[in-house]
Amino acid sequence: MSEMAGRQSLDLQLSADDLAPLPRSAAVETVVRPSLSYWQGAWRQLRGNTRSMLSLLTILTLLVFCFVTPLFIDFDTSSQDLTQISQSPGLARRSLVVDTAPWGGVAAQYREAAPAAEVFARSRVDDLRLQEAPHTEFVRLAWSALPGAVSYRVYRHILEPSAATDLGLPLGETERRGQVWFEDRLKLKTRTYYYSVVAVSATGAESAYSTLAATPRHAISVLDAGLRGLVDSGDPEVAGTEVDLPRHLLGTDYLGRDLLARLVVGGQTSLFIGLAAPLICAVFAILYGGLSGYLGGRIDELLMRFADFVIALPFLLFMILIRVAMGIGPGQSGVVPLLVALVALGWPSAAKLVRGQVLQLREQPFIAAAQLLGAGPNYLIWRHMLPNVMGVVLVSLTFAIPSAIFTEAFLSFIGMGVAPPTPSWGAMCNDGVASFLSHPHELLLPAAFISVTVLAFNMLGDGLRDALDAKLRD
Amino acid sequence: MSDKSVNAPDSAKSAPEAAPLLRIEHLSKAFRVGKQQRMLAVDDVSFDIPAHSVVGLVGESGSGKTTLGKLLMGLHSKTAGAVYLHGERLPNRYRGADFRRYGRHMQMIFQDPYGSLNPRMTVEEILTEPLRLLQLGAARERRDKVVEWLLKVNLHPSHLSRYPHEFSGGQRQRIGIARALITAPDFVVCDEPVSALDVSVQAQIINLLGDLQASMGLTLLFIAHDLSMVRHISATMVVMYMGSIVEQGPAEQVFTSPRHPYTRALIEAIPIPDPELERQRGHRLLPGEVPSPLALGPGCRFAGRCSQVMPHCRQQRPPLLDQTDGSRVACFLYD
Amino acid sequence: MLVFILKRLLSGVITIWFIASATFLAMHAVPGDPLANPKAVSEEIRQNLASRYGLDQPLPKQYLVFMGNLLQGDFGISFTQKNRRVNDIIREHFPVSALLGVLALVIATAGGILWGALTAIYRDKWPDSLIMLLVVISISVPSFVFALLGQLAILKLNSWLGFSLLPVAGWGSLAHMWMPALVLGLGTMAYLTRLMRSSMLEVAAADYLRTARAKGLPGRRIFFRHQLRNAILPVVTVLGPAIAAITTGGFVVELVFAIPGLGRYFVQAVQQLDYTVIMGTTVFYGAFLVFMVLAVDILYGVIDPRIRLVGAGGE
Amino acid sequence: MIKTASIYCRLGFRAWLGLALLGLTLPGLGLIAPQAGAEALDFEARRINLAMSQEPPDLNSITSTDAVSGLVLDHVLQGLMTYNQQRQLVGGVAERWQLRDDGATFWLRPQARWSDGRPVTAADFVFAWQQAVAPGSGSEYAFILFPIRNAQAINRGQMPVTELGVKAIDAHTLEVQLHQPCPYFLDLTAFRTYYPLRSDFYQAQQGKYGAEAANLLFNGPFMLTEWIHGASLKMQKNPHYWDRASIWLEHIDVPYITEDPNAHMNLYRDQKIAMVDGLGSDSLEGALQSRMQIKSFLDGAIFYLEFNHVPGRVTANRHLRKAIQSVLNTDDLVYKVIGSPGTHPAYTIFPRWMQGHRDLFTREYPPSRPVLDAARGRHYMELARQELGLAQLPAINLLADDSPGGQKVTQFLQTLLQQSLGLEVRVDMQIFKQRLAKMSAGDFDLVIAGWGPDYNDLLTYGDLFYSENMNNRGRYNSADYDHWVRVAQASLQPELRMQAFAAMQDLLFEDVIVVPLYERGRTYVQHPRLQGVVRRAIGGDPNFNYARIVAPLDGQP
Amino acid sequence: MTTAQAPALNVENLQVEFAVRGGRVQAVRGVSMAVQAGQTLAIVGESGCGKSVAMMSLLGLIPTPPGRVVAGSAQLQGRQLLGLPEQQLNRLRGAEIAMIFQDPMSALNPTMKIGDQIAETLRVHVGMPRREAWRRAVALLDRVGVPAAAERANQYPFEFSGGMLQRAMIAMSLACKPAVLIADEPTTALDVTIQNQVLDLMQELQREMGMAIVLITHDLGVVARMADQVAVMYAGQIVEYGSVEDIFARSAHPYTLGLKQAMPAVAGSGERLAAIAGSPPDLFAPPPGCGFCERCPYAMSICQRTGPQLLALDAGHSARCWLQHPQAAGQPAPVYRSEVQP
Repeated sequence: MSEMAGRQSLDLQLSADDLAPLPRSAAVETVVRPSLSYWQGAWRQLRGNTRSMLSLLTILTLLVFCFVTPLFIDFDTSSQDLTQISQSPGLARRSLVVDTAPWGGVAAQYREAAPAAEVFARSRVDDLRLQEAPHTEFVRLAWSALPGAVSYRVYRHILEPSAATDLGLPLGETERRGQVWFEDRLKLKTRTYYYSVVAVSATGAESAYSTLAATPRHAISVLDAGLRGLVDSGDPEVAGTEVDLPRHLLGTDYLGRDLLARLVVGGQTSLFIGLAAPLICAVFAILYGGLSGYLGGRIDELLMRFADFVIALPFLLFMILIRVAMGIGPGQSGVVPLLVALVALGWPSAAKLVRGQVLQLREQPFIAAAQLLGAGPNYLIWRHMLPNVMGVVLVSLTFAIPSAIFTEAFLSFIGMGVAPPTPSWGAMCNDGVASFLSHPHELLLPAAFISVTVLAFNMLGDGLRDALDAKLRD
Repeated sequence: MSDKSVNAPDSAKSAPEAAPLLRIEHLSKAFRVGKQQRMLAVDDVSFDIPAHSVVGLVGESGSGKTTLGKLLMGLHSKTAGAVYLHGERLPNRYRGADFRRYGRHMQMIFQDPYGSLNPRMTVEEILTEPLRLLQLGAARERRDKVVEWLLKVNLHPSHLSRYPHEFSGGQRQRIGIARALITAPDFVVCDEPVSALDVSVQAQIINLLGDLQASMGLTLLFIAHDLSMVRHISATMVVMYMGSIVEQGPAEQVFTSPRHPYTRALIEAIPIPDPELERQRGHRLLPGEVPSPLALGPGCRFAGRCSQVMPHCRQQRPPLLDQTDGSRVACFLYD
Repeated sequence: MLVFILKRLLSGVITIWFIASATFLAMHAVPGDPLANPKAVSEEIRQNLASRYGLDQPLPKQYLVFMGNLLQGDFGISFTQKNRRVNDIIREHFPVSALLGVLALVIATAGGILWGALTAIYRDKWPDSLIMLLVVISISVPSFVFALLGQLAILKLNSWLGFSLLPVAGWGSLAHMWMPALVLGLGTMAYLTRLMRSSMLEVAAADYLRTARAKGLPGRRIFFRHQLRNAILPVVTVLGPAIAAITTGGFVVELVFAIPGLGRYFVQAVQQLDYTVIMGTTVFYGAFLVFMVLAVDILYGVIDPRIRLVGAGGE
Repeated sequence: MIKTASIYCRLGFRAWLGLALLGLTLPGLGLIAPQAGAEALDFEARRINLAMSQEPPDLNSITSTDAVSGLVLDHVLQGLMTYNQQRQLVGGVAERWQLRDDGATFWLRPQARWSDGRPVTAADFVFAWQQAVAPGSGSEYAFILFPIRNAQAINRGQMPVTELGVKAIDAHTLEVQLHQPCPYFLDLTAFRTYYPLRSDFYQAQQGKYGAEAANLLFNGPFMLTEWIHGASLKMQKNPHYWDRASIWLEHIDVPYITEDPNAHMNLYRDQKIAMVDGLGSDSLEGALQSRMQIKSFLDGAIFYLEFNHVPGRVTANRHLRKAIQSVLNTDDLVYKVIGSPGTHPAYTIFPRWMQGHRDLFTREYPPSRPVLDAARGRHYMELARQELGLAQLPAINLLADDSPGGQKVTQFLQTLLQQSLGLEVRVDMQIFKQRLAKMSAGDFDLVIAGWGPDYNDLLTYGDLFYSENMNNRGRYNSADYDHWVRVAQASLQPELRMQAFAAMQDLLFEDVIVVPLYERGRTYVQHPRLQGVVRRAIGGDPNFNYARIVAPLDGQP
Repeated sequence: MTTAQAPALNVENLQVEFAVRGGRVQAVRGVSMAVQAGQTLAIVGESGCGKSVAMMSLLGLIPTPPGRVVAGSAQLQGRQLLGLPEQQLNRLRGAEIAMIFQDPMSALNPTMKIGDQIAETLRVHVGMPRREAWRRAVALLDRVGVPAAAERANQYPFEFSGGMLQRAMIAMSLACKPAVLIADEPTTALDVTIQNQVLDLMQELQREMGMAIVLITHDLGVVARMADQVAVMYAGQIVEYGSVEDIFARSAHPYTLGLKQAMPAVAGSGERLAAIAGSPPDLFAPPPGCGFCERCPYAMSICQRTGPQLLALDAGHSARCWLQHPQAAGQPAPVYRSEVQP
């Protein structure tokens, strides 16, 4: 095997130059790679991770969205746009200004003669009509009186009625004898409605139904428009004009409040709790765990036993208890009790982590080396231990953030979170659940924000852990 | 003996009457294991370390040699016995001030080149730290001194801003040496400084240590499990087995004509990098392994593995006795 | 091992005492009156009620009485569920939560191990990416959303099939449990999947796996005997906290799926300031968790000989 | 060296997928488990399935206070009087009766039986009523017996229970002595606190009466046969009920107990239950889409904004209250925010369905409606500020509970008052018991309160602001109002009483004692084949005593 | 050297690469070697020189990806090893060719009984029934000098000391009497006295079973004691190959010489050690010339430009160094000192 190779080499003729001794290089060694600190290295590693960078970008965007944009745009979370309740995401719409002065109704001609019961059951009201062009402030119906009828029941459907049992919502019954009109103001939307009227006789028998279709257009009352400065309320000519209603990019909630604004401000609450609680926990954990690990012995045992106790507390049950025990005063947002509860129960695991790290570090030779130089506990902790613990703490912090956000959402969801009207994503989910089937956006939007945030922090945590681990392995 | 001149000044060996730099008297260290048990890691050890000399400390893993090194440095508290530096008794348990006080005189070089440097600190920070902590020199001078030491250990000043992970094992060990020596201590414990390194790199480190020892007149306690390494660098050799000294004497003598059966077995076990010699010599196997230090009988701790064991070896522990030639052996064979 | 268990039991008892005291304190710190009623109650009637529940005693006395009863395993009578003993409430409702929890845990653990192993085997291939995507979704969507969607999904499924394959809510048969348990276990399953994945990869890089391959063992044997078993160990260690998360995190699922579990009672009790039920549930859950964690530790010892044989006897 | 896993386990992916799917579907094996009685209606077995929002907290009729327990109790027990299918007061256990100024006599039906077959006797009523007023029972509804002579004194512990003005003349004749004329006493005897209890059975339970199904005895149309706490209830027709012939249903099962309204709706859609009560405005659209027949009725609850009238509170200032009254747009609240058909804006605390003298009360005496005028509201605010001598009105606290419906109204009001009056309102959101405690303690400025009727007389609403009424949480105190309440309490002349109520109504508006918000309508859907369900404001609701299932048409499920 | 017999293991031109971000690391760059039955071939080199990777790649033990055997052939008793499908390779691994590793503590499954781990090999390869395999495992443990083997077989790795574990490891690898045993630094983690025991055991078993041993080590002492043939590896290549006498008495490569002189035992007490300056090249971008040229005290200008081939010196002795080129005869060459102090 080697003969072949040897022959090849021997064929090669060497010149004198070839045989000249190589000049000695300097004894001092050089390192070619650029210098990177631990954090720089970790950062570079992280930067190479697309998912982490996307997550970081997402988080930054969210932070800007929730904390910076309010500096430039004034988000009003409490003003109620009652003309646009539970609006789906969309753009501005034109609205008719209408006069909503009480309606006196229409007069009816009496036809007293009551027909036989079976005739009554087969007859129906005539001339069911719209008294005015329908719009979302009111739909005014009128009809001709039916002989023998003492009152009329009015129904509203979103589908064309198929039977007497399928007339839709029972809007109400006329109250006064001879009232042959009805004003519907119940949550009107710009869609086609089928109004049905059924007459009721003195014996309680019902007539057949008459149906009328109406499609209201969007409207706002003069009063409302005036209050909101959309029109000059003093102007008598204003009714009938059109105005532009404010935009609700992401729609509105059940009180007509702008969801975008609430998402921004709710995000402040959620993100603040999500970030602040783990951060405070981490600081406390570093102090507690560091002290415990550094001091060791009896004190360590005692401190750790206490931490174990706190860990053993049923987490959610105590979250609820502490939060309720703290109470929320009038007008307070309830962020503080939530924060206290989260911190009170959240610190031990991080503290144990720090302690473990410190115990491990304590055995590291570089600590012994510093000790030999007379480094005091403060110096050792600040200069040697903390920087080395920070990586682990940072990773656990990144993972604690989503869980804090989740906890806040969960508590708000069961109504034990922040106090309304303070918005938070969890509280918004809670609000949105009821209308999930009819207006899914009220639940899905805040839920999506929670998900995206949690996702981003989780992925960032993953990336961070990988990056820091990789640096540790070097 | 003249060939020793490179490593140790003659004075070290030829002036035994001079007071030792470090005197170790009946030093013991017991660790608590579990609730009840105690483990004697270092058991009644006494020896002197003369100034400017290199004393080698050998033994297998678990023999207590690293614990002894840490005891000398005050990193462990002493269970019994005393250590005297220049005749001054060192405290049993060190406090912060003690470290500051003795840190200038005594330093340590660690085995693990990875764990001994704080990964979050630059080389400059690592090397400045001793000067700052021990308040040596003005801030301006410190940097010069650091650069000076960097060059001394064959590193480049451009490395100052770099982090430990950017260096190879040998380079890191050199930084560790610089850190230990930058305060110009009298006495340095080298705890297996090369065992984690490749052969070629080991030589670099050993040479460096030898050079520095000679030029600075250092006193070294060189802890290793590699007998040939210890023999190479040190004048005196101390062999430990299970926390006690079994043999002590001039390195060359211990290596070439060991007395204690353990020392002999140890030396015989070292493979010689020469096939012919290797084939010529018979391999006497040392049976068994180091027994558990938790369950010890009254007798000689080596009795269980000793090829020349005598009945009373199992009953009684042989004392470490001075031999005529100034060496010491703990074996009834030399009683 | 026995000493270890006894020691742990003792510390468990102390932990329970701590939990009980903490609950007592926190509960009495809650402002409000447990005897308040929507209809006004005269002072006399109030007094009658207060003495019936011992609320007229000073707080330390109440604490002692409570602790005394606790020692006898008696939590007293509910404030709001008139005439019902808290012990009965726990006895009747806890099994429901526990059953749901166990099922959720089984789904979570089995799923976690299975999916985790799968992702590790197909590392960086599409099955891995797909499962990890699902995992990521599962850990980032709040459980209440899943619960709602789960119920909706059953409804849609039933109406599509034309008959009730699964009940949308309620309790009784195994069919009732499966969707709630899945929803409840989903988060934990995702977490365990991630854990299992990294654990599998870690073991895959372990020296002893290389040894196993060097021995020429077939892939299946290496996988099951060497890799899986060792990779499951870290999964076992988190089972304790997982049980805690699952059993106490069941409120939402219990609410949405109309399941008569203990979690719902707790929330109700807090709102109604039902002192005895709050105390009873918290202490009971605390004790339950303490012993589950102990059980998991013992289980871990059984699986891992290093723990079993050496025990936890100090450093 | 780079260490990574390599793929060496060459199980087919399909095998793995199969294994994984198997693991996931294993719990699905439970599908095979039979689901007996799982359908909403069972014509053959005469069974209906229902869901409740919570389980009955207290089935002891003398201490029970809540609506859920009331629903069950009204099926399983019956008082002297009862309401029929047309919501009219008719004889229950009593066959005949006579109401006088100073008392009443009831002749009991000899056929009335307990579920163990023994007759219901006058002594059972005497025992029950004595227990109800005995201080040791801690009954919170003891006050409802106070029209009976000595009841109040006994409840205060000043007299022994034997002094209660009720006597069993014989087994089937009950004699009642009244404290003062009580025109609505017959209505009271239909209330649950007046239900009979049999002493031997009651005492045999040793304080556990009502804790379990087995700890109960029944004299109503149904018996509670199974009660799995938190999970289900089962009621079965009582074979000993005196009017069993008119009871069609054999079984009323409640296999689901959950607070989640979506779950109720989903169960209904899945044909598991026969009725969904309390549809929110949000679930209406879905119900309409699937052409469910939606019904509504007024459940008697009136909601109003209550002020703290205690001197020193800013809300004790009438002009401030006037200001709030003149901007509170109840129409917007009802039609746009609550948006539930059947819920009406309220302008008085007397509901629209209560009878007056000849016609409905509100038709006879229509309440005044405030004119909505923000400018006038601000004018009142200014007046209030001056009267109070403040530079700026302080923020006022609005106490509210954390129920979803409560939150909605609270937030609406907060923003409304803020925007139209510039009045800063701080919401004080508390859990249920805390809100009650704060309400009782008078620790609020504003609170949204609701009131449901106990008996079928305007007085159940009217005496709310009587100065001695404990439920007058705002501590409104007016000699005028008190006078009219006393007139209504004692007079037996209907006309005079109606005038008294009208006077209260006027005071309510003029003095702005409270601002009425709305009369709650309940929207519900029920299975089209389920008929005869009685929805009512007085008595347990809903009531299935007279319910029946229409025979299925051919081809219809 | 006997040529009549085919070598137990014959490796030719083995090349192994690792894909890393941005390129490939050429960990093994054309290694050829052979070992006869009953003989020991030692592969010596510093950490990272590719000696372990080369051997592991033969058994398909390098993680793939990123590792990859680029070229070469390896014949185990005449059968091609490289490129074998996993199943066929499995039949050979552990049966015909076995391997033991440096750190026995991590190389054994921590949750499996020692006896089971040994018996497993037998059950898989020989198809032995469970109980027989266990008996055989106990016998093997006894054979490798584990005292009280029957009880020890029931124990777990953490209950064993390092030396005992390495014995168990040897028992495990030799259970099926393989033709070739690859020992990857089997004694590095052990104390000298224990190392001595283990080496002795290996020799004894080799004599008994006649297997070929490939011993990977960095300790020239161990080489001297164990090896018949020696391959010195540097930067992924064999730089010198020959019998143990060739290497120790007539080392022809400056690196071999440097390695030897760096050892204190060779240098003799008190002498300054001859350290090799610098560090090995980065195999991510191997230099065009000789890999050792930067550190070589005898380097010539050609060394920097062109890498030398293995030059045959005597029968079976070759070195990869331009100094051995006939034309370089006049150059100042490394002086070999044969005197070794005992």
